[in-house]
Amino acid sequence: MTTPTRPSLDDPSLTIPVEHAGIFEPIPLARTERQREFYDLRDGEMLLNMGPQHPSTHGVLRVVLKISGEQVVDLDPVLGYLHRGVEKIAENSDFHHIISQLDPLEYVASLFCEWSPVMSFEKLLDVQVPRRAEYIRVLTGELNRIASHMLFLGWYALDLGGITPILWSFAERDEIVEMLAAITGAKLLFNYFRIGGVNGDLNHEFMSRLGDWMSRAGAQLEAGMGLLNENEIFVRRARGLGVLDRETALRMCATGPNLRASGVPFDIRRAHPYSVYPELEFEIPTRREGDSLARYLLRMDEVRQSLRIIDQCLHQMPDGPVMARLPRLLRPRPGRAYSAVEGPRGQYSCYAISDGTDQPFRLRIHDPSFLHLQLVGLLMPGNLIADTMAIMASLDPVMGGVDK
Amino acid sequence: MTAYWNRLSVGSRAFLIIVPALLVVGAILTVAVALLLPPVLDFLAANLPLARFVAAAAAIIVVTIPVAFVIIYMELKVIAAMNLRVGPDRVGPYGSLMSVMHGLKVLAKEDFTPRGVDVPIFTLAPIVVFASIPLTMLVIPFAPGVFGQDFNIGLLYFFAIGGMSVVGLMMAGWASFNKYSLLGALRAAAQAISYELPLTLSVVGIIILAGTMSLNSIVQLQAGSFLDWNIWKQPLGFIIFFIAATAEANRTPLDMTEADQELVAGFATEYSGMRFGFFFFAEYVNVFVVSALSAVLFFGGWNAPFNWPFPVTLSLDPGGMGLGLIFLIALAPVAGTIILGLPFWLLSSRVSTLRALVIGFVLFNLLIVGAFMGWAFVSAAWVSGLVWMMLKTFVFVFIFVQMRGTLPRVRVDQLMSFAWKWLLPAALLNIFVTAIAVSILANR
Amino acid sequence: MSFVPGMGILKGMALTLRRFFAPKVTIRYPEVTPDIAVKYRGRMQLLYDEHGALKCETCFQCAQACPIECIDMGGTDTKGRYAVHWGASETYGERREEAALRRAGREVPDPTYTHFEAVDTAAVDRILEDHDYDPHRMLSILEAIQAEFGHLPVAALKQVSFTTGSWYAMIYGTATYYRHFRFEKTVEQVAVCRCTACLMQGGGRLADALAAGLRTGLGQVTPDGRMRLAWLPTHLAGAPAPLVALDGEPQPEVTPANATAWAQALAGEHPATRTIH
Amino acid sequence: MDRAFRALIERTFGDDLTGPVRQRHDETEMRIRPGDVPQVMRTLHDDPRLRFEYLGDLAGVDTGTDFQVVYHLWSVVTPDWLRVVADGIPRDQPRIPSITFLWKGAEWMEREAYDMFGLVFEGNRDLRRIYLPDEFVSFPLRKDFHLPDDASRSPGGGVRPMEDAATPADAAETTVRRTAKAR
Repeated sequence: MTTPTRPSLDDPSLTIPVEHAGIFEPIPLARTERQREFYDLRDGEMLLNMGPQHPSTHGVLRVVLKISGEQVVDLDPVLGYLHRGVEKIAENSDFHHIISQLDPLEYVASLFCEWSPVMSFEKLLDVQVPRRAEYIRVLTGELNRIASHMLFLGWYALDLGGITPILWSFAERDEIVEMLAAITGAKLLFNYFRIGGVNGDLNHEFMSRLGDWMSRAGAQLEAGMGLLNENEIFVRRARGLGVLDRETALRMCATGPNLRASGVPFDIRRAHPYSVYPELEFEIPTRREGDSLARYLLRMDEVRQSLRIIDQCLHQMPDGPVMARLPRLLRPRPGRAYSAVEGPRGQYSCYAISDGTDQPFRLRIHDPSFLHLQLVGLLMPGNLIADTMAIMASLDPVMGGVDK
Repeated sequence: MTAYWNRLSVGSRAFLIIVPALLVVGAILTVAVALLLPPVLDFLAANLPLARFVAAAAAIIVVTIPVAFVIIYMELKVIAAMNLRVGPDRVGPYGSLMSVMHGLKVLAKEDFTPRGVDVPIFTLAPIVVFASIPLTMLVIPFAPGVFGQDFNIGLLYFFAIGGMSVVGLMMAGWASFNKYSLLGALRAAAQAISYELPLTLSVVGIIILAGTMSLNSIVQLQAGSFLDWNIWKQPLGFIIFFIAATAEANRTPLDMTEADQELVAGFATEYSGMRFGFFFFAEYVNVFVVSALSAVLFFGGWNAPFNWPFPVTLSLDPGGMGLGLIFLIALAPVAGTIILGLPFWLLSSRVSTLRALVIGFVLFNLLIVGAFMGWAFVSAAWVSGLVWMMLKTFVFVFIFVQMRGTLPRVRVDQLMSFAWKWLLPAALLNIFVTAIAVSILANR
Repeated sequence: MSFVPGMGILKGMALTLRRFFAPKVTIRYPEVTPDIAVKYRGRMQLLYDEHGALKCETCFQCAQACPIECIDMGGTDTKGRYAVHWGASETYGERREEAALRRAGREVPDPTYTHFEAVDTAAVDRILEDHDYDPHRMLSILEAIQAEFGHLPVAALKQVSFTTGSWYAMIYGTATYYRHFRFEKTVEQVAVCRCTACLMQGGGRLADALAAGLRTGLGQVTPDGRMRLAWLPTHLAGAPAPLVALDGEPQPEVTPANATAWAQALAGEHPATRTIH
Repeated sequence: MDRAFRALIERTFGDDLTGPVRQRHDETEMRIRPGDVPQVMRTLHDDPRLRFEYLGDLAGVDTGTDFQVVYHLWSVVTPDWLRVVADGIPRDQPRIPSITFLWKGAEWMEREAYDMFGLVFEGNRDLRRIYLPDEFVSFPLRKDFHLPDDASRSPGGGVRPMEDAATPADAAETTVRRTAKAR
């Protein structure tokens, strides 16, 4: 491939002027087939630029909508506003530092984007993690999953125009975040998992907060959902919106709740068990409809399952150390390791290559939000502008993970 | 003379200057009033309606802003309470000055005109929107005798002027040169067209019952206990009216025009400063007006919800007391203050004398004000009417606010289909049933 | 979704109405402080001992351990000469390129250690020979060494200590007691006159401007160790006031207004002090 | 690790394999030529004995000398992750067939690989920059691209804008920081 020459922005040959809304608006030069197909407008079609300052694009996302009237014909997401090049950063910092660098990827459920790299590093180092550490990981992870789903509930309701549920779910999320802060030491970017264990054992504050919350969690969560689950307006809007069938979901590499809502019972906790999930009993909620309502209800079912898992963790918590004995400076043998965990949005996986030094030779982060955002372009056409954000919210992407 | 003047202090110099000046001005004013008052009074008496109209219009324009402030504050606090928040609690006691601060903020902000907008229309739109709302308030009877004008086509006038605001929204959306604004304006137009019909048809039943469109007479026909209200005669009409009015006032769940999750701010996207403030206030005044209208039409307006079980007549003739009145007026504050403050001073040793006196003074004033208000409420009909009217109105405002806090937004096509497929047939059905019932009852 | 139309909406309204009277979760911050978890990592603070003395001794270990370089430390060495920074070094203009070099594994010219270079001990031995290895004549020994090398190389002092058997600390103390001893090579000396006339004419402002321009303090050397800003002992004859002398040469064109620019131009050639904005 | 599965892989793709089928922990790794990717993937996807319907990940790798594209697949027939490594993609001609005909969701992952490594996936109908602006001309995750902090090691020295169209010839040895011992 020949190195392309650097184009200049004010080069008129790079923009196709399109007569539209009485003015000429520049449209980028179509580089690919898809772009060419997207950017030629027929009569009555116009481009609507949604974001990156739009009130309800989750994170900093820009979506170019091609609309005719209120109906969306096609759309083209534009990413990269949060791109940090974290994979390059990871290649330049050693294994301990990488964990804290990867936290901000999935800033809603950041324990999971620590979990998969940590697991892959442990594979590289052939470390056996103590069982208590594994249980603590599962416990905190499920708490974080509930927090993330609560946030999803609020976001989704907010994008449908209801302003109350997000604050109720934030009240829930705040309790969870407080108790996670009691054990991890941070509220948002818990830099908690370590290679070979976790940073710090369960402490009394965490346990007391957790017990206090667990005693009334179920009722509170149900009350929070009750505002939406029976609401005609909400159900009418969400039902049959953005239907994703089984084959398409598999072809589009959808994972997590979005895949399960389409009838595929694929959950890495069961499909490819890791940590101590084989010892815990819980169900994989699955739904057939594959529409927004199914995705919403499925996540709410997952919250209930997570409560079960937390209960079992607290009962089966073994004693012992929470950190494996490791040297301070980690130099794993040259090799490759891949590990995937099931996060609240699906499969977080990490592919690490070590060349014997204290820094990974290559670290590939795979984030589900990235692929679920890709689904929007598939589900959106034919719907109204009002549903753009509804569908996007039902897929629940987090831009920090999308842009890496 | 100058030596004497130089020896004076500043205060006394000011005194020596100001008092004669005041005397002169007062004398001139007295002469002017004595000369000019009779012709002015004659003129006003000659064409009283004009004077009344001017006074009423001015009063209403002035009243709208505080009303908007109150409703904005109510929205802030009520929705906050429903969100388990506290809401504004820093500006003023319990944050009660928050909406005033909003007003000052929009006044202080830069009034920005983006490039490419159609400037005259862009500037005119907020005025049109804001002007149409107080105009509708003109025909609403707030109390016996307290109304701007009593047209005999009051209801028609109300809907006509209320529909005018949509023109302003269209102007704003078109002139803003912004796709979001354009979509918002188009939605506003479609919504207005769809919901004007059920809104107007839903009150036809009441017009049939009342036989007039004058809101005053509609209210007077509902006099008596709450059993005489129209809500019992027109339940379906009220539901239709309420839903349509929600859409008319652009309130959630039917606020398509500024659906901020979809269209950033709808027609108001490009507006800032006081121009945006006009939209902002117009929305809340609109809520007030719609609530007032539903109270007037269906809930008996300024009629008390029940007849007084026993007639209360407070005949107080202060003039009869003669000289005693003077002593009373002179002594009452002192005596009241001491009497009311004494218990605090006696009961708690931590209350100093001064504080006890202050407490007594405040209590005394509250007592007097309360007594006066009660006297006014009982004896002056318009006061009680105003109180009942405001109570009913703000109940509806509360319901609007609570709906905003509770419900998600309806999609625009669902909105349209709901209007045309359900509300319109229901309104027609309501009319037919009412007409048939009225004719049967009339023939019997 | 119930079968009665609107029932779900009414239920929702009832729920919000109940929550309307429910206790609120807001924490009014300035009055009510939230209970922060014991393990909370959110705030970095320096610890003080029971006597109120700062426990941090600027060992830079925390800053080095911070993976995202959010800890930024600044300190000076024990003699208050060299400002040492650690942290997001791109924020320190004078150290941007050093950061790049260090991360690239290259040698970073560090002015702190320039005077630790080896010197030929023959000269030192000759000087000691003249003073017949007498520690009591340390002052003249040191003056002779400074006359020899232009400053006091640490290697020479160590040689002196080793040969005469006097403690290095004593020698160091002697050398630091007298103002006219210098430890760092100073090629040029920028001096500001401190006579009353100059101070009246704005010598103080001039000194400040020069210090800003050279990024150093009075009596200290520039970060690249190439220049030294000092007080001039006496006013040079026939020089204007306020007076700046560069190696004893009066610079009449320097005024408090243009002193900073002048100093920057003077210091500007060396890459270590070039700022990249 | 699943020995039977390893035997099955060796039996199925005898001559396609360029290296031995390695297994470590819960991963099975097979290496193929980039040209064979489509038919190998189709076999993996369609063959009833190995029904790899779930594409876990698609990653580009710069070994310092040449490029690799690594696919991770999941199937119900084996407890292992299957890692398919298409290696030996030359630096000057980084071309490899796309797999969007099987998994359309791989489109953006391939875009990302193109964005970061300059790998050209033939058959991807939307192959353009996804994270970086369209005017960007270099490929950040290549080993001869350096963060601004590594500026002094990168050609030109000193702090330079992250953009550099081509690497100078004199910087050829120094720019490749670490060649892969991991291969």
